[in-house]
Amino acid sequence: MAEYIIKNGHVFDPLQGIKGDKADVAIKDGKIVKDNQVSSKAKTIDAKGKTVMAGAIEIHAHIAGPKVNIGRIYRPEDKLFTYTPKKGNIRMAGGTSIPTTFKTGYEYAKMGYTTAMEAAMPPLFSRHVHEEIRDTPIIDEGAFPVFGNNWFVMEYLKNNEIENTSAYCAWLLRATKGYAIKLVNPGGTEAWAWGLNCLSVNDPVPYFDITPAEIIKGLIEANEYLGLPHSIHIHPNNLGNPGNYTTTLDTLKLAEGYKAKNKFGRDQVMHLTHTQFHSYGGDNWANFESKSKEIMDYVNKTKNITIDTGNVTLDETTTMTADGPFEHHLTELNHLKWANVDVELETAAGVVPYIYSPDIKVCAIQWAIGLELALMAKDASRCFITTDHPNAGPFTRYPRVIKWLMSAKAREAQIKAFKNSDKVIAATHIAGMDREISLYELAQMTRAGPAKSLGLASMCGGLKPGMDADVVVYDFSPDKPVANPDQIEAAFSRAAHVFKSGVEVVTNGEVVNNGNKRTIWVNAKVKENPQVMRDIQEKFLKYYSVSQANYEALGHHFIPNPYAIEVDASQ
Amino acid sequence: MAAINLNLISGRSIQQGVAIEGGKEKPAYRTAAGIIELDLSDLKKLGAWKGTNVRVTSDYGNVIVKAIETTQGPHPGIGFIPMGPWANSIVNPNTYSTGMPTFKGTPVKVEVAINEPIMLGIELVQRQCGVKVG
Amino acid sequence: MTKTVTDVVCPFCGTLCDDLEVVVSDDGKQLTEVYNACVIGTEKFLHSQAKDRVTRPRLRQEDGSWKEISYDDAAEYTAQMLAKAKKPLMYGWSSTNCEAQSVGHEIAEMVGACVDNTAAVCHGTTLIAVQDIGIPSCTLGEIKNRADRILFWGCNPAHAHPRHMSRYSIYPRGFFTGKGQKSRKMIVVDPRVTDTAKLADVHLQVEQGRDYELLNAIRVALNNEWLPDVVAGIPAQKIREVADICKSGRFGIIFFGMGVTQTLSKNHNIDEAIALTKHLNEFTKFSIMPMRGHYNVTGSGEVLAWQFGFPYSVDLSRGFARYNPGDTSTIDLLARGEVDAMFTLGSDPGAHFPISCVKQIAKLPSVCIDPHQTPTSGVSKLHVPVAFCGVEVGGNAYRMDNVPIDMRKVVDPPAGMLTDEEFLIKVRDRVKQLKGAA
Amino acid sequence: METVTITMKNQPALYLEADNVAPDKFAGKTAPQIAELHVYEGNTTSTLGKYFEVAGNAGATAADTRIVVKGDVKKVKYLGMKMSAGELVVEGSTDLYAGAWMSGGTMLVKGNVEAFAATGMKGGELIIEGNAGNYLGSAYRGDWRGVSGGKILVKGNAGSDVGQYMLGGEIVINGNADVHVMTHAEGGKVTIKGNAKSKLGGQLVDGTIIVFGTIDVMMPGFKFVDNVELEVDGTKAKFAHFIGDTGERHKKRKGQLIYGNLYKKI
Repeated sequence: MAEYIIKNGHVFDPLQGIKGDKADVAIKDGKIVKDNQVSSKAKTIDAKGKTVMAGAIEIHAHIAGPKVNIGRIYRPEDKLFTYTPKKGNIRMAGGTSIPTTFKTGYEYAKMGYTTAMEAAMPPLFSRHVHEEIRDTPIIDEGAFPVFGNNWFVMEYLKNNEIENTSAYCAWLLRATKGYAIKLVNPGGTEAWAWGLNCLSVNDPVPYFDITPAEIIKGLIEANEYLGLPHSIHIHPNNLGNPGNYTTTLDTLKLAEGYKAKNKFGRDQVMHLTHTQFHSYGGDNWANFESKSKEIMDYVNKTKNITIDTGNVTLDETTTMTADGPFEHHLTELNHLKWANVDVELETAAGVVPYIYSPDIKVCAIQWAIGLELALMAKDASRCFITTDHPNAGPFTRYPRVIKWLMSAKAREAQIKAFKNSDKVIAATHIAGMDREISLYELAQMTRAGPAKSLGLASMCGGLKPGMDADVVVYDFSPDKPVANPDQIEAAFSRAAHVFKSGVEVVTNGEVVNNGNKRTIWVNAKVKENPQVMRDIQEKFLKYYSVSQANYEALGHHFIPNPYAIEVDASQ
Repeated sequence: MAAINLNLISGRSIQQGVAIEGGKEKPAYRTAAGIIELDLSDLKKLGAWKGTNVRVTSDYGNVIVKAIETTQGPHPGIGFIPMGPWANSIVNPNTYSTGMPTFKGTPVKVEVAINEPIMLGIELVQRQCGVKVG
Repeated sequence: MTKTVTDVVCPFCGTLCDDLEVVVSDDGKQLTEVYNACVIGTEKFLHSQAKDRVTRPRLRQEDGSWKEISYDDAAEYTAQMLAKAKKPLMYGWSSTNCEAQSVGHEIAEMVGACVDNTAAVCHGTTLIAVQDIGIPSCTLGEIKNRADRILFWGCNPAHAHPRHMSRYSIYPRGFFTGKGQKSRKMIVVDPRVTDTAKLADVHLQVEQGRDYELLNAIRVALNNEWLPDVVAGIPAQKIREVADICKSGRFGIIFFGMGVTQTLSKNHNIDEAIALTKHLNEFTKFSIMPMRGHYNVTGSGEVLAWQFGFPYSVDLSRGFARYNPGDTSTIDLLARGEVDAMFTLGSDPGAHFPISCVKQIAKLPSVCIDPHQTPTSGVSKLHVPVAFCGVEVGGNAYRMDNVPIDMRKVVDPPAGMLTDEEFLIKVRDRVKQLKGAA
Repeated sequence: METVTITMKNQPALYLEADNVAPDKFAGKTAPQIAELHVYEGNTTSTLGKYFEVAGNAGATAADTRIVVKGDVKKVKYLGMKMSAGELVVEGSTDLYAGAWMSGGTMLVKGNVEAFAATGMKGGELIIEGNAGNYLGSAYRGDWRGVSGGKILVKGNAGSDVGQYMLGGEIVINGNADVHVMTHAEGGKVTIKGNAKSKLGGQLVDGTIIVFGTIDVMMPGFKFVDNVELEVDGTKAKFAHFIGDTGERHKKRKGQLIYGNLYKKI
């Protein structure tokens, strides 16, 4: 494997507290090494006047699996006139809001992302998710199976059986090769199977005699019982509705009193995702307003929580979520094509195209809320940038979001461009905010922070010797003043160099290598639990439509290059 | 000779399904799919016995199949040929630019052709395509 | 001595039953018995054991006879044909696993081919409709556990998906459907009194070709609007009754098949059926699902979609992917004379295309990869027999509800035979050389 | 205005994709430069000059450019694609996607066109002296934003699926139209001076269909309102007025549901 030494760049590495100092980064055998550990054959990359960071980490995106693919299938118009042709070994790539797997890998890599988490894996479809992950080049990927509407989980937690819940979670993580415990509209998606919903944490789930609050608390306990690398990862109830910030606060408060128990250096017990969609005031679309302050006041003072933003990028996109009732609600509002998949015993999903128009007041307010969340964050290492791809916008817009966060001038220009500028200003806090996110904070929000939250901090998200050599060089000088904020967007759109596990995959903004991607999953061992095994067997015999023996994602075709993180909760 | 005009549809039958898995070169395939299922009233109009060979003609071609009484009727005015080379010798290939031929709903004429042989599936296609077979 | 392989997946139809038991000889070379499968599935497993099976590639000679050639020569021939063509068509992909499809797509990308699967003559028009209006659907276990209103529209599972009703839709007792068939009302819409229709609570014997009007009429009834006395041969009163039955259920499903996808209006029939489903969600919970035919036509659509963005009829000829049935669809490509080579794998267009299109195939350079002798192999220049997927080799397949199931190998193929994937890898590697790609 | 004449000299073995034959692409170029523009036959890229004789230089802008296409171009696709100004005259018949996604200018085809002419049209004028194929003036697959402006005139007949997802603009067919007219449309107008078959206005949200001749089968979702006198294209006549599709959702204006309209000459 080639050796590299990246010389004289401005290094930003929150893990080591490096804040833009000039330093060299050396790469050998796929790992970062001390700069005296590479031989004289090491290829030198001149990073003078450039920014050097670890590879960025996507903590929440919908990039692989059945609902992403129904999005691709049912939106040929998303591909029209957008294709990049095949070039040598680099595959053809197309799609805008729901790119093909090849384009997904390539676009992440070009922006300097080297690890990504698929945010919602329906367990019954795990083999599909893994086939897509396999075909997504370069980036390491994991996937979060959804648990919040799972019949086993609801039945165990109805009786507060944490040990059984944990054993089941461990079994399902193994069967699906999943990474973390994901909840989407807990209880509400099961209700959707009857066309209903749970809009608060105390709404009973039809038939199952349990509330969302009980599901959430129970899964926090199971997660910490197992000591998983990531905490529970929650999309709470009542997404997207005016006034929903109270449901969000009710959800966050359920984590009070819990402490993280794990060997991965993770501190939080709950990760709240796409917070923008859950920070709404008002009680209708006319008096819709930002409640980012109320949410961030709580998040800032509560150390056992991390969040991501879910920034609206003002694009045409394709919304998709396991929150089935929400997507039905959305298609009733915009009358655009609606796909839905209810999944037996487990979950559901919906897909609807959406256009975030700068001419529509609500969209502009959503845009502001997403940015406010990040700008109000006191601890940048607990607030991560996402677009909840593709829900609030495609991930390919990260450079633009970064521009807005790093430049008050860029925000101001956008606010002025809104059709309902005055109304937007009145309903939000954005106009008065002059904070500009620094490169160090950016590295916290996109590297060190998500790595720690995911329990991957010893592997990626930093540049410490011994870590995976995921390194990015941006053609962006921290020394020079930024004359035009568009320079920020340009620099972060196309990295000058990207190394993934020590392989140079991007040079001058172009993909040059398909890399050697891995599938990351968590293998949690628990004490033998015959009751749970019997329950699983019974449910397969009676209620599933596939046999238990055909459920697991196994083998080279699905996970050609696995990276299992071992967790032992058997003691 | 009597002839009747019908609306032809094609589709699956379980016998056709078994036969394609059993081998399309076999006579059993012909027995399963080289047929036209007719309503009893149409058979009477045609003046044909059950099991008579008939010629089915459309704007797109013609084919010899065996006329049998339908078990999935009554459906007067509709003829059913299981999907396969026999039906496809006469279906309407118009896709209306959707990619899909109009496999169901082709106007056809059915007439008795008692002495004409029904070809085997592969043979029927090769003949029409002018494939030289050694 | 024998051994029994359990949880075997049936590679016949889109129902993809995965509870078969197959008895094989101890050395894994012979398959003797099949349990739990329908008659068609049983025949598929047993036929793999036929003594007269073709086991080596065959090239058509000038005099019309076949000459046996090696797999390497067959791969060479195939690679040359594809690499020379300006616009080759690579059709089929529905009776093979996703592994083989992926390799095929690599080849297609290198040679600038059109790639299409059997949806072209099956549920392609469904996909067009889904693109126009979406699709609220669910997995088959949801039907089993919850559904109390079952509509079969233009499909005949008693013949085409023989175990569908017993495994998923009508007879099983699920979590909320403990009384099995008695928990459900069954409605069948078909111009014939099919064996499925005979089981129904209500049969609407629709006038052939007027499904679009009838579907529309049910929606008009849902809106309590005026209706003509008779629509598509069905009295208005009956239409309103059916609308009420649908509304009054807790969880309904429309299954539909070729009766609507291949009939006049085609995609519009499905479009209106989906619109009806969406409409019914204003009253109760309703889903809709195509009765996919080939066991892995769904998988072909999935793999094409994540790799190229479109589920079928994909034209890669210009180095990027384009899609527009009517232009890039197999039937139109053949009928219009748009392609100059024909590659078929995992399908039998010779039997299932209108004869005018088959004549076109016969005129082109052509390769047919199929374990069986078929009308397609009968008109192709090269026939490459391969192992039976799902019997002699495993691999991933997608059920009609998009659920992926990893198939099992139960018995060895005859000595020396390659699988689809193995043969395609040979072709791919040769095409790479010919095209000068690294 | 400058005229460029391209004349087919070497027929393609398969079909030719000539999306570069549009005033926008020719503008500012000399005849030799135009001959260097790319055309595609299957996976093979070559130049316009290989297939066509090119005579005359283009104007400085699209608006100043007139293209005349001569010879047999029945196997040429995408003529006039995305044109925004200027003129394009096809002396004979042409293939798929004539004038697709055009937004301005005038395209005249003296013969027939095949399917997908004026797909996604935004403006300008397309005149077809012969017959049009299927999907005339419709949306691209999956797009709910169909033809939003411009005018299409067909002197002969049109195929199926005229004006699917139409939002605005106007289509006039002097002859007959096949099944499905203005499916899913939310605006615009289609006039059929000859006969229509069936399935007109299915899922119509808003917009207008006018039929001078017969309609084989009406959609059940259209209900008779009254007889009205209309002047269409200079012809004054009595029409039966239907509204629909009553099975479909409709927008409300001032508390009133707004339906699509179908007028049939009595």
